[in-house]
Amino acid sequence: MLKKTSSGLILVALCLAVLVAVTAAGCGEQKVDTSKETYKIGAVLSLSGPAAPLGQPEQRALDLLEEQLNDGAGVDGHPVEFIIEDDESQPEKAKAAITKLINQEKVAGVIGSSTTGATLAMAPVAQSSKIPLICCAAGTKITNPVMSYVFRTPPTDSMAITKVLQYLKAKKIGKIAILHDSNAFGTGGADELSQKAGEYDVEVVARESYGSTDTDMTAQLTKIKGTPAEAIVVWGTNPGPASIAKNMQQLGMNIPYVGSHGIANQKFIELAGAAANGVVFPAGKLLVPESIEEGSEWRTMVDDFAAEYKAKYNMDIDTFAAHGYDAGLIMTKAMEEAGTDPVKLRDAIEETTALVGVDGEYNYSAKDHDGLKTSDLIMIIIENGKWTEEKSS
Amino acid sequence: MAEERLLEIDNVTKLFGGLAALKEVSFTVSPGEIKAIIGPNGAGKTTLFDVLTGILRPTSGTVLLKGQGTVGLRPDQITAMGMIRTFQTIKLFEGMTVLENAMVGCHSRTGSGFLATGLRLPASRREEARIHEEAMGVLKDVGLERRALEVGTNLPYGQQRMLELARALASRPEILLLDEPAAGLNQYETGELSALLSRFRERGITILIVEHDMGLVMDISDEVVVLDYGEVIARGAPEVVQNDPKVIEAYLGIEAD
Amino acid sequence: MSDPMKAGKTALGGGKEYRTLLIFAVAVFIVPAWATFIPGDVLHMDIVNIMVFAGIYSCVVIGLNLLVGYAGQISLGHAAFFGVGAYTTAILCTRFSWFPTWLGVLAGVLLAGAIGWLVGVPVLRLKGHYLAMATLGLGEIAFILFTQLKWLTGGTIGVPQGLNVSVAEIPSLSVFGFRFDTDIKFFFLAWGIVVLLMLLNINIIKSRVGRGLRALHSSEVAADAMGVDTARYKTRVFVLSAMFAGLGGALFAHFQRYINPESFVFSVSILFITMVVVGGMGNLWGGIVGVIVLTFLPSVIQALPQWIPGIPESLTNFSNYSLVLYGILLILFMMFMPQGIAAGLSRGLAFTQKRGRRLRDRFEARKYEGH
Amino acid sequence: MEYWEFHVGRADRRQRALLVGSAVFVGLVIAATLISKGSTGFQWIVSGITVGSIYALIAMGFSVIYSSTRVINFAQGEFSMLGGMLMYSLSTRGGLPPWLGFIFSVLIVTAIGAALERLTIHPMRDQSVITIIIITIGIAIALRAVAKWIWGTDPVKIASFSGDSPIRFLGAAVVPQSFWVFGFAIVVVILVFLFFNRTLLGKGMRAAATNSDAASLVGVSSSTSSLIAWTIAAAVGAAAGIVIAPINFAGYNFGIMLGLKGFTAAVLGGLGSAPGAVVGGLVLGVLETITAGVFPSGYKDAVAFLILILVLLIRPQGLLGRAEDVKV
Repeated sequence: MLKKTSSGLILVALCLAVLVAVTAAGCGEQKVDTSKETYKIGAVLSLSGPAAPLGQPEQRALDLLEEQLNDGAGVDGHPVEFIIEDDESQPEKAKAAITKLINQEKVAGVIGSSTTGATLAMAPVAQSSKIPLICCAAGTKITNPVMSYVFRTPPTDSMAITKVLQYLKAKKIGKIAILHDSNAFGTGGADELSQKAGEYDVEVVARESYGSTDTDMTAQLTKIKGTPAEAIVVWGTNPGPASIAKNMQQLGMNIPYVGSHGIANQKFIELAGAAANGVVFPAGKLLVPESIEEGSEWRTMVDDFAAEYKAKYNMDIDTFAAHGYDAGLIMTKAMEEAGTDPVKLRDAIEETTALVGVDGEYNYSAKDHDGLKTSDLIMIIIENGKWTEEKSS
Repeated sequence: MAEERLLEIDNVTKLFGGLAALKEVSFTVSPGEIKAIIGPNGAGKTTLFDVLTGILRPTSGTVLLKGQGTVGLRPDQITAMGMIRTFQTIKLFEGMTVLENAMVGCHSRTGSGFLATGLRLPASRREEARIHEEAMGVLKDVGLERRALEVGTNLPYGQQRMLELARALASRPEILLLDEPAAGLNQYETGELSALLSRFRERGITILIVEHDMGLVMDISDEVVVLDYGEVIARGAPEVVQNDPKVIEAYLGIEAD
Repeated sequence: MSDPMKAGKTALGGGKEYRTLLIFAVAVFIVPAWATFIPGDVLHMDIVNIMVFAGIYSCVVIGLNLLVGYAGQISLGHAAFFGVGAYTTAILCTRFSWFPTWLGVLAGVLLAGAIGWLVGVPVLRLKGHYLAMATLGLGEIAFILFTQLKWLTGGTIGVPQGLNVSVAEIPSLSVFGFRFDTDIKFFFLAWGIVVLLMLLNINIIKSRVGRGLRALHSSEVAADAMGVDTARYKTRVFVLSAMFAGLGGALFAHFQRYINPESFVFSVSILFITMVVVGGMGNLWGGIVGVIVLTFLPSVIQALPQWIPGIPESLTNFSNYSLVLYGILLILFMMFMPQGIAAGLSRGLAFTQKRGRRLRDRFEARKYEGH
Repeated sequence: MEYWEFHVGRADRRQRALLVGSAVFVGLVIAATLISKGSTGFQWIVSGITVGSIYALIAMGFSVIYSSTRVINFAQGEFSMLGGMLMYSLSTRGGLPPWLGFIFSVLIVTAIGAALERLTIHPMRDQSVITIIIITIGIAIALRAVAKWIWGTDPVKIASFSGDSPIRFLGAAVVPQSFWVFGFAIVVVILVFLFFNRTLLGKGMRAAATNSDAASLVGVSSSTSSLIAWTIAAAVGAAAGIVIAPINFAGYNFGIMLGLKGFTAAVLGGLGSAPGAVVGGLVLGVLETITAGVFPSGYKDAVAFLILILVLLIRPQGLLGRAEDVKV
């Protein structure tokens, strides 16, 4: 019994250590104090769980924006606060979080969530509570059909798919095999690819899937090898696509590898190593800033954001940080016009035009809650472990 | 008594791997009799009980209870036919009171299911009351009625044995299989047990008993069957068997081991 | 104790348990009242909303406790039945907009039970870890089917967006025209059902069937020998627990109003079984206690930093550390209350009430022994 | 409490016939695959063996702890995860030579495993197995969270031991790391098997699981036995994590999948049997790749689990598991 008590005490001590570490880590930050009422904006992001790699940069971007605004003029002179909740990558947690933000924190608008599933769970709440929601998820279903209170910042999966199909058509590739993650992102992408392929004279000759945690896709690849596919389109997020690149190298498959925007990160290059070379994927221009016209407002925006993000976190920006930043930007810009009345705020968001964010230029309308266009995307090719724009598209 | 047979065991063989735990065992038990099975450790006595009660399936041979074959039936079906057993190592139900243990014994004669008990239908409530009454009755028989609400496994050892007996009795068996009921009992308790078994016989319950306590065996049994290495090596009245050279050898052989 | 005949009868009727249930019911239904008195930013959580989830999970866990705690059979795949209940009513009520929601719930319960029977009959022949493995496999298969049968379940996108239906949400549950469309209404519905399930549970446990199950748990061989048809009992209790899980799932669908396969993954099955064990296996109240503790624990941990005076507001993001604490607390619960929190609580209560004096005496005695 | 009581085996002729039958069936499936699909089918089997070796290594850890304590350690996958991540920090990032990184990573995880046993499992040795299993779930959650805290959420890569250029034979291609994994699995199974069947300590530990009196006769208390088992399991797990990381990558949440597949392989092969762990792992791996090749790949795990359940129904103690006769 004594033994148990002492081990228990050690564990309790560990708990306390964790708490103290947390407290210590948080010290030394101060907030600007102004006499004006603070504008509260809610955010539901996937800070833990499988979608954490999406939610965390989004959170960092929002923190950065909050700091920038409060160090400057705020929103119309008001200090601003992003109240960020973690949905643990689960739809039910996301729904509970947005309910809480609306009912208890009385936020004027909400940003989030990071994944399509969580956003689909939140959207009806926002709609019925008449609180504008700007999400950072790319699933086509979110804004199709348009719900009046639901907006988004990232280029949609549809845009990425269109971009890929345009690229294939330009390259005169007529037969493709699809290999996709069996999760929502992969399945949704594969469905839409197969649906739209015909419009671009592309035929899907094979469609295979793999589990998000699978380590070996040679079985699917050998199946594809036996088909007349001229290119393989891989729709998934790390680490699956990296395993596929390696497996293709192993099997000596030389057909072009076209990825999704899910591999638009350095991690893919790191994981796939040499096998990453030659892989082509659609992504926002911000990843290759040189692709944006020098001196343009957009280019400045991207360069500044990248610099400040680097200064604050010592990290490079990625697309998710951009989505989060833009969502915050659109929301606060609209607040400058409309204040905190949710209905007016919604109208202001819908009227947003020519707002330059990191992802591109946002133009919302009653029919279009996506904001961006397919032309805001480019195809990127990995050469010697570096991204360059694949111009031939 | 006429050639009436309650239990007929015919040529029962049980192989474990290549080893024969029972070899062509045959004998019968008549209604009202107390029959003892003795034999050295590992002679196959408990295996025989397992076969009789449906826990093990014999490799070959038949068992007839009241003229009906029991091989292939489930243990609970055999219990419902009127044959119930106790265990060599006491198997009281953990966390249950003395009374609840005895109540489980009534299981084979009652029938309320999930729906009836879950909704507390009148029939189920009546049945519960009856079970309660009967369980208290058998506890009284073995002298445990005052301890009805204690947890069964907390009783002293001797009383746990009695409770096992009461639990079996609650099923109103025609034939009771007792696996070393006197093991671990002191002399006084063994005496009580002996008296109890005689009372059971007066009520018309047939008893098949595996026992090491020779005093008890000689005291109560009408006939003795001796098993050794899975085979019946002798049978007959207690006094006769006691002096059978084969039996003495079997026991001595073990001791010399 | 003076008259066991009489005392026996009251214990049998489960008088004590029914009294506790009554107190419990009253306590639960005034939760929303006191929850409104606690300002949201202090607890940093929406108590009523969390309680609704706790109620829904309780349905599953009460049934699972019957299976695991009383009958001694493990299941690592109950998220599957939870999912079957949820999908059944979700699909029926979105595909056919005229379909009465209460009938959808009923269909979910029955289908979960039917599937429980179909898989239970063969699988329950297995024991221990092998049964655990088989049920785990069934859970995984169910999850894959939820994901892959796109025409039926809407695939990974879920219901209703993944289906070609006109409704934007799973309709809220309505019974005789009364719609349970707010958290608070649903709270009363869910916990009302929990109270009814507990009543059913107590009735079963305190009866012939309950004794059979407990006997089976203690020793299958002895239960068999006493005339308990163990195979049938195992199947029946498995079916019952599947139906409870299906009911929970159906409620989940109508509360959440959007479902996708992620809510029915392997880790959810593990969460259910953890709730049973942390609360107290084979303890009547264990299931509910486990659910409440483990549903609130993450939120409480999240809120912890705010209770530390002077902590900067920027530290509301606690997600990394919170899971470390969650894991350690789970270990501590099991170490100091291995019989479950419910048993630990009742023992603690009895300890302070009755045995305080005895403990003091014993302590005194030990002091003298030491000399 | 006989909560996790093991199967009362009645391995009679019928079951043995079924076992032979299923072995023949597996053989036929493999043969049919080879004949109908030729080199493609051969590639599936070769890939399956690689994947299966990974599962087998994890299964070994389950087996070691199970055979000496009857506990299923749900944190087993996390040991491998930690091994891989530490290797990344020490060698890939920290610049230690790989062999040194390997040794240090294994040592650290082994120490963690031993410490966890003393801290959380040892004090609970008299409690029911399910209680301890829930504790291992708690350990898994905490380890995962700590790993996420330290290393973040992105998966990382560890360089292959001997390059990435594939080796081709009979129309199939294999990466060199596969040989490392397979070879390592074989070495580990032999060592574990010898330990448990040829050394006094190992035999005593096995005995400690079923009968602590018998075990103490050979001088092994169930307490020491549990400590040694956890130490070995942590070491095997960590080493496995490092060897498989070049194929598998490593990431804070990879332990979940590894644990799940490893547990499945261990049960399939027969809990507590080291050769069973390897057979179970290989069968599961080959099954997965063949089903991924033959069926729509989305259903491959479902088919694999279905076959697993069928195997268990025919042979409830796993392929190589010994039916343990519980005396009535």
